[in-house]
Amino acid sequence: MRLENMMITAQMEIAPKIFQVTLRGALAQTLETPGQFIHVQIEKSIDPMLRRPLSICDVDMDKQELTLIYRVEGKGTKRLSEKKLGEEVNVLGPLGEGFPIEEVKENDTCLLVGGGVGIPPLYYLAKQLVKKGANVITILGFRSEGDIFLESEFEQLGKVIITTEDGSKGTLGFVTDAIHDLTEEYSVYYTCGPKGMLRAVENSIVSPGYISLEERMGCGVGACLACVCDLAEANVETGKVYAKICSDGPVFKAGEVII
Amino acid sequence: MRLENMMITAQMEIAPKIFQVTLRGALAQTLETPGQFIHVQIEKSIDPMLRRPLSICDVDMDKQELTLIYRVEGKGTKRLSEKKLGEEVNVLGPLGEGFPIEEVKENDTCLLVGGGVGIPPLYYLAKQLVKKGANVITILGFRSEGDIFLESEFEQLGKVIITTEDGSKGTLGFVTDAIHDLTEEYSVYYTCGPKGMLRAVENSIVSPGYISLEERMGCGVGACLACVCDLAEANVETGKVYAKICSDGPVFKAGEVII
Amino acid sequence: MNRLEVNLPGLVMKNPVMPASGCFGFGQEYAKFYDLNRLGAICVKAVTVERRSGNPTPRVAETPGGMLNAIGLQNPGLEHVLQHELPWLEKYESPIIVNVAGNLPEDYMEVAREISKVKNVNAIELNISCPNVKEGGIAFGTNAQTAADLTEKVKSVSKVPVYVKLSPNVTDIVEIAKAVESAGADGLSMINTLLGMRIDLNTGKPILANRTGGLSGAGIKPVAIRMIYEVSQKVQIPIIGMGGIFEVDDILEFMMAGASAVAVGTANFIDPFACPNLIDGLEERLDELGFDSLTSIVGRSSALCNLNHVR
Amino acid sequence: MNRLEVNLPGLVMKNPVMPASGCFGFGQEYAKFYDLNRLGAICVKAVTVERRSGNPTPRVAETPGGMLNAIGLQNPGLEHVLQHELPWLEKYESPIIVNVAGNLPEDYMEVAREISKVKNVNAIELNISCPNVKEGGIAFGTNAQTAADLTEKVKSVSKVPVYVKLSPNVTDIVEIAKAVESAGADGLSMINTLLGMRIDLNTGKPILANRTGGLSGAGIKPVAIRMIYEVSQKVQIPIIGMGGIFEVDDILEFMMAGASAVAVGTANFIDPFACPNLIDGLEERLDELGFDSLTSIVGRSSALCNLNHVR
Ligand SMILES: Cc1cc2nc3c(=O)[nH]c(=O)nc-3n(C[C@H](O)[C@H](O)[C@H](O)COP(=O)(O)OP(=O)(O)OC[C@H]3O[C@@H](n4cnc5c(N)ncnc54)[C@H](O)[C@@H]3O)c2cc1C
Ligand SMILES: Cc1cc2nc3c(=O)[nH]c(=O)nc-3n(C[C@H](O)[C@H](O)[C@H](O)COP(=O)(O)OP(=O)(O)OC[C@H]3O[C@@H](n4cnc5c(N)ncnc54)[C@H](O)[C@@H]3O)c2cc1C
Ligand SMILES: Cc1cc2nc3c(=O)[nH]c(=O)nc-3n(C[C@H](O)[C@H](O)[C@H](O)COP(=O)(O)O)c2cc1C
Ligand SMILES: Cc1cc2nc3c(=O)[nH]c(=O)nc-3n(C[C@H](O)[C@H](O)[C@H](O)COP(=O)(O)O)c2cc1C
Ligand code: FES
Ligand code: FES
Repeated sequence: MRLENMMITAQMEIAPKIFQVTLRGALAQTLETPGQFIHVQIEKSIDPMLRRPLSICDVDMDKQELTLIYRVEGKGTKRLSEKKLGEEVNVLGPLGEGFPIEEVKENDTCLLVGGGVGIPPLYYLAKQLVKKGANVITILGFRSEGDIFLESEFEQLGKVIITTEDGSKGTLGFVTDAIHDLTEEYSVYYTCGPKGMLRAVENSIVSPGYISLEERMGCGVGACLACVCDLAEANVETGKVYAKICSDGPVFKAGEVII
Repeated sequence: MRLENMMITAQMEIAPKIFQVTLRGALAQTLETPGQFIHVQIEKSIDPMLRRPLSICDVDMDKQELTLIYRVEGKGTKRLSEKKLGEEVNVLGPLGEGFPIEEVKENDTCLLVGGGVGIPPLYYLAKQLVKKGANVITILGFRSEGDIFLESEFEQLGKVIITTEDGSKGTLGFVTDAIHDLTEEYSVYYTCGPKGMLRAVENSIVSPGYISLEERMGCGVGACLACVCDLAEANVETGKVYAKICSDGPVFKAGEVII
Repeated sequence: MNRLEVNLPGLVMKNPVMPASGCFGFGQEYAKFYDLNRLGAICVKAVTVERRSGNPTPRVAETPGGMLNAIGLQNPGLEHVLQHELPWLEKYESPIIVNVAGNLPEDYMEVAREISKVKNVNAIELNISCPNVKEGGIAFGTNAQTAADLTEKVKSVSKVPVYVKLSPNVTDIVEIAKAVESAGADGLSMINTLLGMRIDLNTGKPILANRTGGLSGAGIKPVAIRMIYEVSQKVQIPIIGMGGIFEVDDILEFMMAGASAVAVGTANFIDPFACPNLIDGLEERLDELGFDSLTSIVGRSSALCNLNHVR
Repeated sequence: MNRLEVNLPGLVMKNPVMPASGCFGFGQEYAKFYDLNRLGAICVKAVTVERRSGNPTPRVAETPGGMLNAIGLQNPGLEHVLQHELPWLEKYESPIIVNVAGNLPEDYMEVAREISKVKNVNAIELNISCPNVKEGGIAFGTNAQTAADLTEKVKSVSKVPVYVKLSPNVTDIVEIAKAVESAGADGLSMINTLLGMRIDLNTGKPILANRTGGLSGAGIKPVAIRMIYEVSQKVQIPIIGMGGIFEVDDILEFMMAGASAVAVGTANFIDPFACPNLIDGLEERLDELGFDSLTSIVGRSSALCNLNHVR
């Protein structure tokens, strides 16, 4: 966990309102697990004031570069998208507990299910899994053909199934439709996306899995309790009935927390 | 009176914390009288939020350029000083009633007395007076030798007397000391500077004169009543007992308002 | 039909946007920038019986996300307003609201009586919330009974609808709103400024000569939204909402919270075209969000919350 | 001597800066960033008798110049704090203040009694101002008599000095401050958050699941300064000032207004090093402004105003 000014070394719009940005700084080398996020101060101002949590999509340890993919939602992401190469943003991170991959063995098949801007953290995960010799199947859900991003990148790592809500490309419908149609076996799944999707995915799959959650955040480091979610069962050790998404998550074992 | 984005075409520190900036835009051509000011929105933000009033120091109608000289005081002027060439600021202006020069005739001698960042508006005034064939004597008060600016520029327009509070250059003391020592006759004086100085100048000189006032402003256009000062006598026509510095001023006849 | 139209007691407004009292003088200054007929209504500076000089300067100070003012109800007095300011406004069609202040109930009554007779005055805004004067102003706005009494008195003499302008510097604004409603108020204006102060580190003293001032601007918006949301659910009379409106979305937020129209104050100082720009942006934004009319979104927030329990 | 040192009842502080309750957990998170011994004091999250889960999410929403929170006093409960949180803090020398909350006076008394026995607890901050809970909290802080009664009860069982944390959501904060002083409070903390709301235009509903929340951050500073200025002139007990402290100059402004120490809340979220950075900057700034000690500037503003009448 560091606090560092990182320099923007690349930025482009890869789909409508979806931007990919690359940040350079030593912090990049401290990433521990795929699925961690950074807390970005878009500018030193009181409006926007709070940091914005954004998942790490890819890392280049040698070049000391992090890549993020984000959707322009409100003021903060708008401003970020307007930043030019060479400009700096202050970054706190890497934060949180990412996707655990220790138990994945060579030739295991892993299913990755992502929706919209929940897709980015799955990319570095996929790369790490492939590195371990695992097979990766990825289901990516979008609204429409025009919104698709990262498809070819994932294709280089394994089989990719695209779903679109309007059927303009790939499977018509939601990621869960593609999950049902799936013939392959897999030992574990990893998913990130809107809450509704996560719930549906969790209910569709019996294999063990991991889900990555989002919540509005204050501190990003576990101090303010803005980002809690309920644990399905109280933690026996600590007696805690809740988890902090920023520091206990954002990734939880499927079933561990109530979505 | 216009509202326009003007581009910064020059900016430099001409004395410690004193910056000279040049702004380009059609608004420059609408200046009516020397001593008018512009209300500058340093950036579209809520902090700093209000515009900053700054006097027009010089105008180049052909090039459509305004020059300002300002001291870095707080947040707004600090940010302005950090702006780079090519960046824009939003300008409302020209505002207010400047120094009247209609009654000055050829060969009249005019005394200009300025202190610190009260000096800039006197420069364009001096140029206009010289253009009318008048003689200009300028007394410029600074804290110390290092703080001096615009000396050579004024010297090209007439006699210049420098006073410094520490005596490091020119007359030791205040502008009023130089006024007392003055041997030349003059038909009118114009002054701008800190309130204490304006009071002292008004009390030292019997010739008719004009003083330029400063006050914290809201709107800059006469609507909010932030910037009033008391009239020495109620205006017979309107019954008004006060004047608005932003729209009735910033220049008043000496004795017209209570400083 | 004009989708931006809103109708409030005494006020047929072609759009919901008016300048806030005290931030627009009597209209003459901003008339140099645009046609005042563009405005949904025009709310002018506070008027008192006698001419007032207000507080000593400095009267404004910037704060993070806002500004403090302590103008102190400076105005040329009832007589002058009747003879000069209101006649000048006759050339405009936009309804006019006059903000009325005083030290004693009798003062308020006198101004209200005379002002409301003027043919181009459509409503009165009863200022019981000015934080910058020693007598009158906020003193009437912090106690429900006092506020109600004054409202009743002014109602008894006013020929036009009376909007009571509430102070946010109270423990229970709902109580005060209900009291003035019972006393006959036709509408509410809220919020006036929050009491604040800024100290100049160089002098060690408050920047404002009056020491304290009223805080306005973007930073107070959440307080305004909360109060309007709460009050709108407990009163039947319409609310003119204000406090930190800078952007088109702010207007929608105020209306969803429960305001039927809005007023723009501080934003005029930053952009003289603030009001017409907001009006222009509003129609566009309605399309984007898919709303048929503005009136349909008033109070939408609480309606939705009551329908389907928040999560 | 250390120029930054300030001494308040129960608190010998090497500098006037502490984190504000609720913005620093029980210290463990920020201890990963720096040595907590750098802090003048440590104020921890509100503790209630029972474990609390707080409000549903979303619990925070950004606003212009500030943020709303509606955490709702989530905390692991008295027992857990006694057994885990406070022992963990034993390794630090900085004095510790525990924020105490509850539904009933008896709850407050129980927490205060037990907490104040702990050897590394130096003071209690009585939270009668949390705007995000239905019972207790702000309900105790908006009425002078209720606030005084509770203060007296807690004082009767506390072994350490009691600071009463006041709510700004009141008509007359001076009255409440005086009442709790008479009831035996050793000091005051002010201000807690302003009640606010933000509406999500896309859903039409308040963003916070709790609908309203507490407004903190830069934008509320002028309100805090005004209240501290007013209260400090009417009470003898010291004030811990807070509300929008982001910069070194803000600390000086609070102290000139009348605060004897300060707390930093929201700023920690933007910069985890906010507190140590402010402490570092403070000494430098004292030199620049030519002050010999920090204590000499406390209340400087009103002292100056009373000496030479403002203009
Ligand atoms: C752990 C985590 C990882 C994330 N990763 C990504 C990512 O890789 N790509 C991406 O596009 N988005 C991601 N998000 C969502 C992203 O943080 C928000 O879209 C963003 O903060 C919105 O900021 P804004 O200023 O544009 O919007 P505004 O609405 O102006 O934001 C106002 C406030 O609300 C918060 N907020 C608004 N929407 C969300 C949201 N959905 N989740 C959390 N906070 C929110 C903001 O952080 C800010 O504090 C992630 C969120 C979390 C919690
Ligand atoms: C008509 C007029 C002409 C001026 N011309 C010049 C000039 O040519 N060169 C120059 O250096 N300065 C000039 N000033 C002063 C200049 O406006 C202030 O120094 C500047 O606004 C300070 O802004 P800041 O953000 O740096 O300081 P801050 O202290 O951060 O400003 C906060 C607020 O206080 C106001 N303020 C602070 N000091 C003053 C002041 N002395 N006068 C008016 N408002 C103030 C600001 O406008 C702003 O609203 C002029 C002022 C007026 C009224
Ligand atoms: C400079 C200034 C003067 C004001 N004068 C008055 C006034 O005379 N009467 C009144 O009721 N409100 C007055 N107000 C309050 C505004 O009408 C409005 O309620 C408040 O500023 C909040 O809106 P805003 O944040 O958009 O400015 C004044 C506000 C400012 C900033
Ligand atoms: C997320 C959050 C949680 C808070 N929790 C508490 C609390 O438990 N007890 C309390 O007395 N104040 C609490 N507060 C209020 C702060 O202690 C402080 O009074 C307020 O935020 C103003 O300071 P600031 O502007 O520096 O944040 C909380 C504030 C925030 C933002
Ligand atoms: S964001 Fe503060 S605890 Fe998670
Ligand atoms: S600044 Fe508004 S009237 Fe002069």
